[in-house]
Amino acid sequence: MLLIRRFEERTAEMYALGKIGGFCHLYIGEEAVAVGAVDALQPDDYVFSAYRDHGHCLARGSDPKRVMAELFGRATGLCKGKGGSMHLVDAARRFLGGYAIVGGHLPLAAGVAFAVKYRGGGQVVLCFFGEGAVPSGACHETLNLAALWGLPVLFLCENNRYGMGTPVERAVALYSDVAQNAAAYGIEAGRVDGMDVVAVRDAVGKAVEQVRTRQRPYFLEAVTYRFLGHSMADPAHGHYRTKAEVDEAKKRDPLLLLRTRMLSERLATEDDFKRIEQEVAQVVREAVEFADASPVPPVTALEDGVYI
Amino acid sequence: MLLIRRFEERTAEMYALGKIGGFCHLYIGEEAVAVGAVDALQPDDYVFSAYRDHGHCLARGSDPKRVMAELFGRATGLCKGKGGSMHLVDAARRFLGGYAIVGGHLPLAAGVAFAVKYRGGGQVVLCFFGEGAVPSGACHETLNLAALWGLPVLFLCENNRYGMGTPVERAVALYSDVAQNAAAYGIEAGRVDGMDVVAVRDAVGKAVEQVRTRQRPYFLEAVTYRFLGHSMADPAHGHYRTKAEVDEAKKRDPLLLLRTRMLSERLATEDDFKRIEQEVAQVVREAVEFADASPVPPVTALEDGVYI
Amino acid sequence: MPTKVTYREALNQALKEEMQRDDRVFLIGEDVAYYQGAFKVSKGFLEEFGSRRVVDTPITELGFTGLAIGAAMGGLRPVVEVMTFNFAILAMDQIVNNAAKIRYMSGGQLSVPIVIRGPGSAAHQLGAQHSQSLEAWFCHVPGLKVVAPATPHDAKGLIKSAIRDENPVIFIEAQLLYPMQGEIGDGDYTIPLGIAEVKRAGTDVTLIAYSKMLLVALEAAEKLAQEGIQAEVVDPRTLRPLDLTTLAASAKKTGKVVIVEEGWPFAGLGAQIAESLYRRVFDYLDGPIVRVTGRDAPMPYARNLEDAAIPDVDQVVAAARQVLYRR
Amino acid sequence: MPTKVTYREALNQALKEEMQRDDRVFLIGEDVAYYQGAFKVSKGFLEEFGSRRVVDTPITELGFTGLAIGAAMGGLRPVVEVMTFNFAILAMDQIVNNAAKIRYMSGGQLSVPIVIRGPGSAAHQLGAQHSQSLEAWFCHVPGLKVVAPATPHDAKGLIKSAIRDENPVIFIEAQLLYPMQGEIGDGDYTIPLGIAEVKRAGTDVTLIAYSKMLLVALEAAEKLAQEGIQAEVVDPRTLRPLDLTTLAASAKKTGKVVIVEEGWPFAGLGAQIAESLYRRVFDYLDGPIVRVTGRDAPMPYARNLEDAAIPDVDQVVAAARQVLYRR
Ligand SMILES: Cc1ncc(C[n+]2csc(CCOP(=O)(O)OP(=O)(O)O)c2C)c(N)n1
Ligand SMILES: Cc1ncc(C[n+]2csc(CCOP(=O)(O)OP(=O)(O)O)c2C)c(N)n1
Ligand SMILES: [Mg+2]
Ligand SMILES: [Mg+2]
Repeated sequence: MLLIRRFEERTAEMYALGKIGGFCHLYIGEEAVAVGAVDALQPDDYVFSAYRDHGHCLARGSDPKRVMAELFGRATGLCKGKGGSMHLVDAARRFLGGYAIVGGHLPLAAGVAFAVKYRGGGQVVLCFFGEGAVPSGACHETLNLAALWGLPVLFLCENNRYGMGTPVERAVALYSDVAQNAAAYGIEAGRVDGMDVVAVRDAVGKAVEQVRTRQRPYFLEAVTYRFLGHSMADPAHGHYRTKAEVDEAKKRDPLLLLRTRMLSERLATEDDFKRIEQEVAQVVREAVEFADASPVPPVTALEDGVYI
Repeated sequence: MLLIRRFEERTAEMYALGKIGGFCHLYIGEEAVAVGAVDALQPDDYVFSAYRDHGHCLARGSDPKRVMAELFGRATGLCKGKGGSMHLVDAARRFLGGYAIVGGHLPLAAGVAFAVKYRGGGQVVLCFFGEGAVPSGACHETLNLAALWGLPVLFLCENNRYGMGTPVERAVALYSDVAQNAAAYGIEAGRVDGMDVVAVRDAVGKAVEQVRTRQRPYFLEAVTYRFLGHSMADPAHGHYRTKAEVDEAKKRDPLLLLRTRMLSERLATEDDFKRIEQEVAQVVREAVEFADASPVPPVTALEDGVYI
Repeated sequence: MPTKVTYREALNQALKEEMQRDDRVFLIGEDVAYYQGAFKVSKGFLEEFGSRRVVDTPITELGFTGLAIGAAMGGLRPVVEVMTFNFAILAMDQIVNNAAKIRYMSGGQLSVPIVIRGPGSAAHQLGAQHSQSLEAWFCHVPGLKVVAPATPHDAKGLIKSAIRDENPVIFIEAQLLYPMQGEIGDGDYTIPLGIAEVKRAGTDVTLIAYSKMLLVALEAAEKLAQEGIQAEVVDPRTLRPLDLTTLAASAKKTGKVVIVEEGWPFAGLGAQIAESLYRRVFDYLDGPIVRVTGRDAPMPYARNLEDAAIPDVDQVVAAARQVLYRR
Repeated sequence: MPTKVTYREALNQALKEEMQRDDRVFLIGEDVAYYQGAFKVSKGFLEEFGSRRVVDTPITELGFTGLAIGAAMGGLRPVVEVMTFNFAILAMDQIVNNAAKIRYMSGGQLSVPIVIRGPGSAAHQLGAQHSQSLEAWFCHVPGLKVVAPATPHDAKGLIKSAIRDENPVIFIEAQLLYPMQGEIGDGDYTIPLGIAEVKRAGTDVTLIAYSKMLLVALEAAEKLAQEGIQAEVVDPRTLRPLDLTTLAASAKKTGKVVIVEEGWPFAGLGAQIAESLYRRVFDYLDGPIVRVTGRDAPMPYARNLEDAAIPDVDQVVAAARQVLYRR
């Protein structure tokens, strides 16, 4: 989590310096969801994410250097600079992306689950998406197919209460219980505190276990909050939410919660945290240096890789 | 109902004679739904249908002559021969169509309801669709919008158990309770025996009343059955259902049910039925004669009316 | 010894052979299993391959097309049957933003070997929402290949290549072609994507046409022959990538070109074919290329209007005369 | 006295004035109300018009676009803001099968006066799924009108005409144009749809460009002027119906044509513009028309690749030289 936090903070700085461009959606505040969830997976399980994907990619173990290089648009990036912030892919880690059309990756995740089942494999597909995707046709068509065909996919809804400037109450008719959307398909559903990384790991662990053994989808809502703006172009609180609300949410910063807990349960000392902080700083520094030193992709490669 | 039945039977004959072309989806067996439902409306309410729309159009009071002329592709048809079987429109009767993309007209119906509400009108929009449309994204996106914004629209799902050759069990995850799909949006829902025209009228009457007064959508499932093939190109029972099943369903023919009931409750005599049968025969005969005698549209008009 | 089969049968054979050859190949779409396909292309498939590999779907084009794209990413080789291409519009986002781009966006890490097939264009009196020729849309998109065979032989050879291709392929058939008969090659042959074919040799004028319109062009060529005009009829077969070499060679030879397409005129594929030829062989052209296209209107239902809206033999003959005798 | 405003402000003014003028006009889309639009085009609208007329939607493009089409059938005049036109792909079925066809299919009984607007084309490094120029798709469809203004003045005058039009209008803006300044006309003026404008008079070569690419073409014309070449720059402004008369007049005069578009080359709109001109003024053209287009690939993220993928001034200058000096 700390790596993601510090990585994202540096990402913001690099964006401000013009080293990173485009839409850039930071994950700060939501780290516990990705970290807790991915921790519950096997290495050969699959992961899908939307466009707020740096955290998921790092949680899955991708090399921070190559992630940062991708954000810089360099040839050494995960996708050779062709994907960018919203389209990180690390196939070796079965992190299959990184998609920028809200709801558009849910069918893909179900499709990989279909392939797993078709081949008789035992893997699970974990699919992250925002609560903004819940009313989309793509989401509902996918839930129905996954339920009908018993596909091993865990739909993990990161409910950070807003889709850009629109609160969930004005987007989802039954906003107080997003999981109702899964009930319409007979899909088992649950909810977890997305600020508590241990709770997330436990809930996802159980859900993944069910998905794997019963070969049925599962829908988990993780209640979380984004501390910054929707993207780098958006102030931390705009017309659509108050500073007070953001400050209130920050009191449950997932890093803070974990730290307090670990200290109180004596799982770690202040010194441990200092050391980790230093290690992470080092990793992030190296990532930026690597990215900055990397070459841009050759312009001659522009049309390469459209087709095989 | 009898008019629709006889009209459709003649339509089948005319199709066999090559007077009518294209896809042609007959409504035989399902008449009680359209007739009962439309009877519960006010003249200034709106009606939408899918491509199996002859029955709804006739139930709404459209001139059988102009309906048949449209099926014949004549200039005197409701749509001047440009719409055809799947796109009947009779704006004067607020019958707004006739759409051939499964699920595609649901947003339109909600939109008219939006306009009604915007203008402060008291009309209701009645939207017919098959159970095949229920899993579609169009349906779910519309249900969510209608619920969120409190739109005066009655979603009337004609569950005839099949979408072409696919039984509802293989299309809708929670097939045994299609209305669950509405529950996910907090939309009130009900179910009615779609073979019983009186039951349909009562159920729709109540639903429409609620929609009108509470300004909230309602979802009604009418359980019905189509006696013929999906379209004229499809045998009455194919690989996907048995003759026995069709025969069984025919025992609850809506015309038969109503007749039995009216006779037993002495609401009508055998003579009444004979008279009605003759009147209807006359109307249908005139419709065919009118259509047959009507001119085809002028070829010069081909590109007319694309734009205003 | 070549056998005569229908276009439908050719597809049926090819799909069956590919499914026998490779367990990763499966068929998914509305009513492909129990109903054997809306146009019976998958007749007998459920019996032979079972419901694991012949998959009926609900009416959710976006959902199941996207799912099939995911299945391709997951190592399978899906063949998606869209009941007609009109319904593929609902899946356009999945096709364009996912299937076509995933390989490129991922820097080559992922690929999407998928075929999306079904009938395009008009049949008889299906009305405006069911009678559309949308190949120009698909052809616009880098990352897709687009194929539109006109004959049973081409259909069989090309669908096999499409299934074996590592890229997403849009494979456009036609309802009115399904019952058409033709000789096909022996056994397990393939026809490479991206290669046009001269379907009739000629010297006086080049007629370019694909899918259903090829038959119209061939008939027009017969008529023209009776007037002593030798039309060369060229079928691109693959629309993207377009075999400009073959098309240009014919245009250069005759100096006179007619392009026939069923779709709407404005920004139709014929505009691109024409523009490509002008760019390549401008100095060899005796005058402007003439396009024969569908009319610029939604498809009307009435049979007489529909007939008038779709290019016919007489229009193609007239167009040929126009390019021949303009000066 | 003409005032200088941004493209964004011109749209804001025009939409506000139209909403003041006609209660049936309302704005609907994602984040148009509280957020004031993803690109702040509807700044101040919620305060002035309230949530009845400025309607935030869930992320359901098919649903709310279809709903707006229905609202238009029901007597309103919706303006739909798509956050970007990339997302309109999800609503394509509603746009093409309903908005464009309902009037025709109903034999004139119904009409759909709707405007669907938002930014098209690439901004900076938004990646493949967010950087697309899809005007060719919309232009292909009879029943739609398509507008793509390049200047604040045109944006204001054309959006007003679009809103007052009885037909569905696709109105394509550009994220990189929003901050651009320009003089606009006084008060409540309109510019009719379907009329091109010569943005710079010249005699030697015709440059045809629209939307963002107009600015590139105008800059190229300046550069060419330094070499003594007088380029005429023509902006169609409305892409469908295309004002071929104005375009052809310029092409006839100069005999040399370059078409600039940001979208993908194959089956792009430029192919149609070229084909139309060849057909109309073939005998006046000194040589083939040259198109400058986006590259034939999904949009790459890296800035240097993106820059290379989009037409720039140097490419347009080079193309002009090519048509001028080829013989
Ligand atoms: C189909 C589609 N419509 C609109 C957008 C623009 N958009 C990008 S992110 C976003 C909000 C998504 O909210 P949510 O799913 O809750 O994810 P979060 O940003 O909160 O992580 C919108 C509207 C998009 N990318 N795709
Ligand atoms: C989006 C879309 N996909 C496929 C079709 C082809 N199709 C026409 S009718 C039909 C079945 C619809 O079933 P249902 O909604 O239950 O209506 P019913 O025919 O039973 O009245 C299908 C698949 C279509 N018209 N639209
Ligand atoms: Mg959110
Ligand atoms: Mg049904």
